[in-house]
Amino acid sequence: MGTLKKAEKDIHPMDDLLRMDRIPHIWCPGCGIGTAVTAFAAGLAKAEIDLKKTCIVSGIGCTGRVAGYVKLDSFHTTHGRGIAFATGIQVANPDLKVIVFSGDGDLISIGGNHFIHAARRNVNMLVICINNFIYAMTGGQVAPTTPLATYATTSPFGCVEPPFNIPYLADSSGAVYVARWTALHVRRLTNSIAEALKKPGFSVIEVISPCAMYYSRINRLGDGLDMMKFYHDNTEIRHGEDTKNLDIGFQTKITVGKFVDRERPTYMDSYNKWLSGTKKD
Amino acid sequence: MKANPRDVNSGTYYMDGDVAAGYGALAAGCRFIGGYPITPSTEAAETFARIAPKAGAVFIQMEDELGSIASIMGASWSGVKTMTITSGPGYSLMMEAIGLGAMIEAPFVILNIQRGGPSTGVPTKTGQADMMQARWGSHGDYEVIAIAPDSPQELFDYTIKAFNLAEKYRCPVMIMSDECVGHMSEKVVIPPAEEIEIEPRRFYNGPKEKYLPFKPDKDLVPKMVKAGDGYNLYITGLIHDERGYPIKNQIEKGKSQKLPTRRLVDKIRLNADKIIELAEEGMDDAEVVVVSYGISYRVAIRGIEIARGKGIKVGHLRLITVWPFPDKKINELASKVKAFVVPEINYGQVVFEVERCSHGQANVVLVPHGGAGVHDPDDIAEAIEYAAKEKKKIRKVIEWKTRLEKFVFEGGYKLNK
Amino acid sequence: MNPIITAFTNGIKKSGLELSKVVVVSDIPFEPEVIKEIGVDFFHVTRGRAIAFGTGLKLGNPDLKIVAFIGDLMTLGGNHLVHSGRRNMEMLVICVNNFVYKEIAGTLAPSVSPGFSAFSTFERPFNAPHLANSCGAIYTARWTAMHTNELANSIANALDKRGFSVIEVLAPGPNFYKDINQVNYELLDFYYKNSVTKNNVDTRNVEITSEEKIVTGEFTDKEKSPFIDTYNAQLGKILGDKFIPLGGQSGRD
Amino acid sequence: MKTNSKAVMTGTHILIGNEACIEGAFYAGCRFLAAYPIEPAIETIERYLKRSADVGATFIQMEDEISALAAVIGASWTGKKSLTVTSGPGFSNMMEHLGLGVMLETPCVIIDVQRAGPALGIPNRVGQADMMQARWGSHGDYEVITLAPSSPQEMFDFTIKAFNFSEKYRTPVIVISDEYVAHKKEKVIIPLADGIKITPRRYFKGQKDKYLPFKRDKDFVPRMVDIGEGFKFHVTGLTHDDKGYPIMLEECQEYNVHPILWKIRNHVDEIIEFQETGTEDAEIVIVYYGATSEVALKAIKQARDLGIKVGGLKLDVVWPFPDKKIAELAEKVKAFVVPEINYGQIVSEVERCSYGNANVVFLSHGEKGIDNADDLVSAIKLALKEEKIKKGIIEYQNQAGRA
Repeated sequence: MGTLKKAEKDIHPMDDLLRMDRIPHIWCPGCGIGTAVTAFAAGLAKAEIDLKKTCIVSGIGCTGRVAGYVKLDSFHTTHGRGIAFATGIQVANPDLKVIVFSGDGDLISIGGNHFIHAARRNVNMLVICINNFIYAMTGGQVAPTTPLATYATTSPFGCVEPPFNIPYLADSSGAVYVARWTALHVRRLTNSIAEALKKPGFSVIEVISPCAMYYSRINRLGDGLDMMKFYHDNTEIRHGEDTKNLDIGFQTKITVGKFVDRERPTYMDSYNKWLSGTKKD
Repeated sequence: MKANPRDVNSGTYYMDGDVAAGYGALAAGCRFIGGYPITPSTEAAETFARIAPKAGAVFIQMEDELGSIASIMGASWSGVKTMTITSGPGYSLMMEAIGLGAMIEAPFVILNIQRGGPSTGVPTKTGQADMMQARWGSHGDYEVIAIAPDSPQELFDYTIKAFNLAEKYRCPVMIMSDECVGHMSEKVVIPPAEEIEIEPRRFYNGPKEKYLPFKPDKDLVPKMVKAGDGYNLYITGLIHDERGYPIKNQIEKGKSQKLPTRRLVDKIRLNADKIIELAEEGMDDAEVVVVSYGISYRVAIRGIEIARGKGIKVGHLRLITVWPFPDKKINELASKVKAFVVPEINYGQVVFEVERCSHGQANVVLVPHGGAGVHDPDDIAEAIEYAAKEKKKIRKVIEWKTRLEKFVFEGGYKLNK
Repeated sequence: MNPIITAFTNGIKKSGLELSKVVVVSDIPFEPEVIKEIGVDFFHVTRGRAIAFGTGLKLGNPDLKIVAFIGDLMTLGGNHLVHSGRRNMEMLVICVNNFVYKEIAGTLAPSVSPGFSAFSTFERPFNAPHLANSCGAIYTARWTAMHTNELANSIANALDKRGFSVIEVLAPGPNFYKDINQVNYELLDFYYKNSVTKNNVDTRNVEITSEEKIVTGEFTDKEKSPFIDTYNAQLGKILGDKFIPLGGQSGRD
Repeated sequence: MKTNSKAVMTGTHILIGNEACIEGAFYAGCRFLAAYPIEPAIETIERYLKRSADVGATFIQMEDEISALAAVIGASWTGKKSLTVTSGPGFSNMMEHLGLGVMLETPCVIIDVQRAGPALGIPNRVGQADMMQARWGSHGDYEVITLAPSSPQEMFDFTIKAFNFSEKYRTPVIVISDEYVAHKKEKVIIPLADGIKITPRRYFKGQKDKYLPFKRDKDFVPRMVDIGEGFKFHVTGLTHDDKGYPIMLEECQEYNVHPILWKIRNHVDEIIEFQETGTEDAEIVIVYYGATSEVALKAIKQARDLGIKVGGLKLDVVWPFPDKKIAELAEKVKAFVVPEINYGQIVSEVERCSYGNANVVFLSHGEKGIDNADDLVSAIKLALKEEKIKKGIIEYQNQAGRA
């Protein structure tokens, strides 16, 4: 998307979904975030929801910049608090559909508490979590998703902490829709986003994305294309797989698919039920 | 006590300020850093993570800044020297815990590499706008020590000093550096271990059953023990007595009750003269004094040069420790000079303290800068010139209109090209 | 005395640990007399930060045995809980669950407004053992405060293990957070009678709902390398002789 | 008692400060509260919940105070007037988002019911030690408006004022109350629904594609829109231009942050409010706010009975600080006496603004109980005795002395 000429820009099919006046974007060559944003834009179009009533919230980080490129009411907030911010929007105006689009460090590390609590409450929002196994914006620090023994600048002798299995965490906290794709699975990711957008409740889509600048460079895994090839050869689609079997190690096989799709009353459902109860008293 | 040779990577280096701070922490005997990545401070954490394991020290990247600071306080009470590394937004998250640190008198150091604020602001560029936050950011009354280094060498030296002060006064010590100093590469000389003076922890040596965790010595600082040594400690963040037991609620009618928290502020206020470190230059016949700290100090040097070239007698006072504030020194100077000029990379913070301490005897001129850059020395020079000429006593901080401000708001600057 | 503290005291005694090496970190104030009587070190820290504080204590001195009491039902401190579970930081977390669950308690429930309980009454509470288990805790259990013996045994078992252990204790009290001695015994008895012990069941099935009995028991009990061991092994592997392991005497001043 | 709407309970009530505060919020049109319960602010949440179904207001109990303020800022952008309540420890946790509120220029109100600190302090004991934190607690440069009520009636009035200020200047506004005022039970008069002017949100009314979220009016305040109206705007906590797009340059930093300060600094005269008692002929002026107001009035009366000419200056709006007023008084009076339930916060501002023209006597009030005026009267006597102007604050200490 970075080098579109003016004439091409005018006819770009995502013109009305992306802020073309902000292009070129900040992401490095080989990064998967742009692909995920494209899939998101396509998913938005496919879901045929009222875009006026849709807004997007991001935290801080490379993925945190997504909100700035999507042409919806968009908020770029503080580190880790995207979900909390979105909760406020959703509860104050339940007609809105909120998407939280952020990275693993933002959502799972500093924002971990809001993640599990929003899942527990089942607040109506879609969380798209780009997982690149590292803090990229600050220069390649270890993340809670960094696989064991993997190198990062703050784990110069190999990561010593087991990584989070994000689908399992989301599932056990109470999310109603959990899926995982890689930046390679664009079509399936698009479909998944379109599906999750229509689902009431707390939905989580994890997108495994290459970070050619830090994760691949520090661990000598080649460039973005090499990572895409790796995803091609080492991913397995297993819908409905038990979320506890979805751990990712260093360059191990990655299981992708839609794992959880269930019904639970959303926060606003329970709230309104409780409210009508108190009114009777 | 001297530093442990194992901790000191002696030699002459060309390194940036953040890295120097990492080396300084280890040399000071730091054994634990709990941190969380934030631009522009990460290099300090990365350095420590790289050099610590060879010295038996540990770096852990916590889940957030709230966790980082809570963990270093725990480590501090387990008997080791500790530090955390952050920048503005992370610093704001640490505010509650800084109060806890003051209350349980855990010695620890916070390295704050300031950036442009407020909120996310300009992450990759400099600022000096957390200065008042360092002093007032947590709820309740407490006092802290804050140091503002101006070069990578000082980030090494004053990191060690910060640890020493923390151990001596058992209070949170802040190193209020900024992105410019943190990312500035210069020569850094790490001296041999025997030349580095280290303040050991004030451990209690008496009989176990007689130990009172908050019974102060003469200088109002109590002695410490390690958790797990059988002292049956009771340490709480509630207001507590000498035993550490919480004080019960309301004051009984008619009875006088002094809260023990008074000591937390007194131990710094009454020892302020021992803590404060200043540097001054050209003060003898000065008409105008420039008060500066951190990176602004180095920019001000050039500004003063220009002003002196025009024949103005300018003195330069550098605040190495910004908190506790040198009230007496400013007051004393105020009676001698015409005006103070305070360049800082914010829209007025420490300048209000200078105004307060000058007691209306001298004018106070602020040369502001919003951050994401440093002053134009010409602005400082012009402000000095103005201050030297102004005969009226002006009853407020005079905010100097900088070239940047004129350019942005009057010069037809276009943001959206 | 509060039954949880009784159970805790008994549990520590049963575990045979050296008491001076046990450090309790809590965000609920304990009575100083109780701590003196048990004979451990005690830290009362800001709300929700007990686990993070304990992490620092443990890494500062790996010989310590850390017990963290969290009284806010993982609200403020939820993040520290999940991440310490992931790291398998060696400590025992006793999670005191004081929520007032109207549906279960039926007529017995005090008419407490939602603001008082840890969660608004209409919100679904966490399935704490399952959350802990999914984050990597090696030991999870749930008891009511009335299960004094079982709780004591459970605490002893957990203290015996090296890794992140979580025990949820159901102890209804309107504002437990404020004062550990505020216990509603009537409600406690109701909880006790409405519970059923099922050891080793899948933690997915132990959610507290209004329809079914509360499942108590020891649910998870597995072995996993604790953080300090993983740390020492990994850095030892890469750095060899240059590495000074954590917990080795040489590494400490 | 008559009520003309469910939100506005017009009439005379006996309420505690915390309850009055919520009534004020409803009166001002607040319909969203996100909070985490904390002593001594709990009654606010209870009151809100009790009335929320009738008023049609939303409440969410968040997992911590960090998320509470984040949610409030989010909710404010949906067009609802939003509020959060807390006390010292929670207020400290909110510091980062106070900065976000400033940067996004989001109207919202924070109620801080101060308790004794630092750290956990004493949860249900009065304190006034968050005063400087309210002004300086977040990183970076910003200005806040802070109101300090001294009675339940003022809790009601000032909360409304706070909402009005926040809408007028598009900024977070803090109502800094304390345990004493929050739990004091007194008569509160609630006027008719149209009795107090409510400032509406400054909405943008132009064409949708012309909307710039940070394009400032003449008074430096930009206009707002709601989420979900199709404006497709972007806002960020990064330094940004009129469009809300980040630009990492010092010119933009100047362009963005300086006007945020100007919108308060250039309107201080419209914002600042204070009440004077007998300052016309006063030799000594007590500067007070919040919980110490009652005892200050008592001391003024006692001292006047002794023949000392004492006046009082009650700060209704503490931030921005009334620099000019203090400087003006300093030239007339001999000394200021500042009683505060802390170890010296606002007193240093009084010192700053007196420019060496008057002595400043500080009293750390409360050792003999909050309503005991003895120490304050003694402090007044001390101030009267001092002939020369001292360099620095004079602290009055009773016999107990320093710890």
